[in-house]
Amino acid sequence: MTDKKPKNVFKQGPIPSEFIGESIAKHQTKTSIGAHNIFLGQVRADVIDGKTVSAIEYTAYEDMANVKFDAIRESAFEKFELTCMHIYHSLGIVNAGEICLFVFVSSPRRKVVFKALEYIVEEIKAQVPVFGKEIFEDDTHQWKINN
Amino acid sequence: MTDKKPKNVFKQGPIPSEFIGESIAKHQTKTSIGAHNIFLGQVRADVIDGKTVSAIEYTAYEDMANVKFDAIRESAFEKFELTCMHIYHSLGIVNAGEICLFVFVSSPRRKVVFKALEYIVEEIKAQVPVFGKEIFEDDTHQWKINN
Amino acid sequence: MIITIKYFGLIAEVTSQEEETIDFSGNTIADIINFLNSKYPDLKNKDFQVAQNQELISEKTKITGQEIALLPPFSGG
Amino acid sequence: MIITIKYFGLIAEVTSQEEETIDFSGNTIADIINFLNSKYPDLKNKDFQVAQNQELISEKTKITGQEIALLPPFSGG
Repeated sequence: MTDKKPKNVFKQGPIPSEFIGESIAKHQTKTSIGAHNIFLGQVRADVIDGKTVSAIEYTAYEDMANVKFDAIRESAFEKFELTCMHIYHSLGIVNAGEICLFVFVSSPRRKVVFKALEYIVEEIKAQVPVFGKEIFEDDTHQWKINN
Repeated sequence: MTDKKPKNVFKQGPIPSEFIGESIAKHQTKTSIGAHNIFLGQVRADVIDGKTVSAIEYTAYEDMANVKFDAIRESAFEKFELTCMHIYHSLGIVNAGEICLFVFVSSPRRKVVFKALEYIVEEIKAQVPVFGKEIFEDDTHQWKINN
Repeated sequence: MIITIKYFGLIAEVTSQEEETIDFSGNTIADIINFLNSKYPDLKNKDFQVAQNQELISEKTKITGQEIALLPPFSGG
Repeated sequence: MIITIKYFGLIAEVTSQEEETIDFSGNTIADIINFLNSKYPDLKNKDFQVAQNQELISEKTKITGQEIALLPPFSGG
């Protein structure tokens, strides 16, 4: 762990599609990039025991999570030849159909972005203390567990 | 080959970032989707023998290309459990930093989208008769070849 | 030794709070888990990991007196 | 037999046109390539595949009298 405070990855509420479009636009000045790969996690309206998920409420051990996100970012830059990488995760309520995770990698060449993106997403799922409460339409809930 | 005319994948000029943002927004009503994966090809300002690429001009054997895109789409739906798939490719001039290829796959679960997206992009590069003319800043050119 | 303990997700539901500060005299993480299992009997059936100073640790780890967190299974993304 | 031949990319530069219609009496794709190599000597050094009726085919394939295309290496995406 270094002394520098890690970047805050969290955004309150869902990640808007306009924000994603603007992030893409900002990379058009970086003309060494040949390939972008974007992963978006979207909240599913799963039906569990006859009840439909209407939203997920995310909480996190924020300080630890940001340290972990930072470690994943540094590890990915070491493993893969990436020009840029951006990670955003929602906190609070994200309704079914809305986006809760946005991971964006860019590289001069395409082969590397596929491997890098999958690595980063799997690491996030496994390593980062974020907790999703699946809220049903009748206001009951259950705690989500990543597979 | 079926009698139905394949969908036209081509768009004149670069693919705007707003169009990508709007495509993402349109999927928020599909609440069985849990994961999106997007590939974007961006034109690089490569320096070749001291000259910088300022744009790529794309041409295609359009009828055959659309048949091939259609076959790739059907094959991907057979191989992978996908909810949606969209492919757009530019024709004409695309400047360095602008986007020339947009492939968008969505699925209930994440594992499948990584495999599906890479499969589709590699198939496009290998199977589809599209031709890129790299135009240098001094108006000379060379023909691009996929690796 | 004064220790701050943080609870998250399902674990915070069991303890009915997100954070508490206790004066504790045990040595290892196992000691603190035993103490919390007595205080919150429903904890015993729950699956969680323990972090100390924002690093996941095992039950044998010595308590350093800093921040301890009880983390249920992660479900980000 | 009346055949339409389409040229793309670098090949269209060599032939100075994107399409032509010829009256041809050969049998196979190899015959038509030989004919085009004589008409456009610079073609010999170029790398291309041939499509007939929008399917890639080998030199041994019989000409069916429909659309033939000379395709340089693909570079989409």
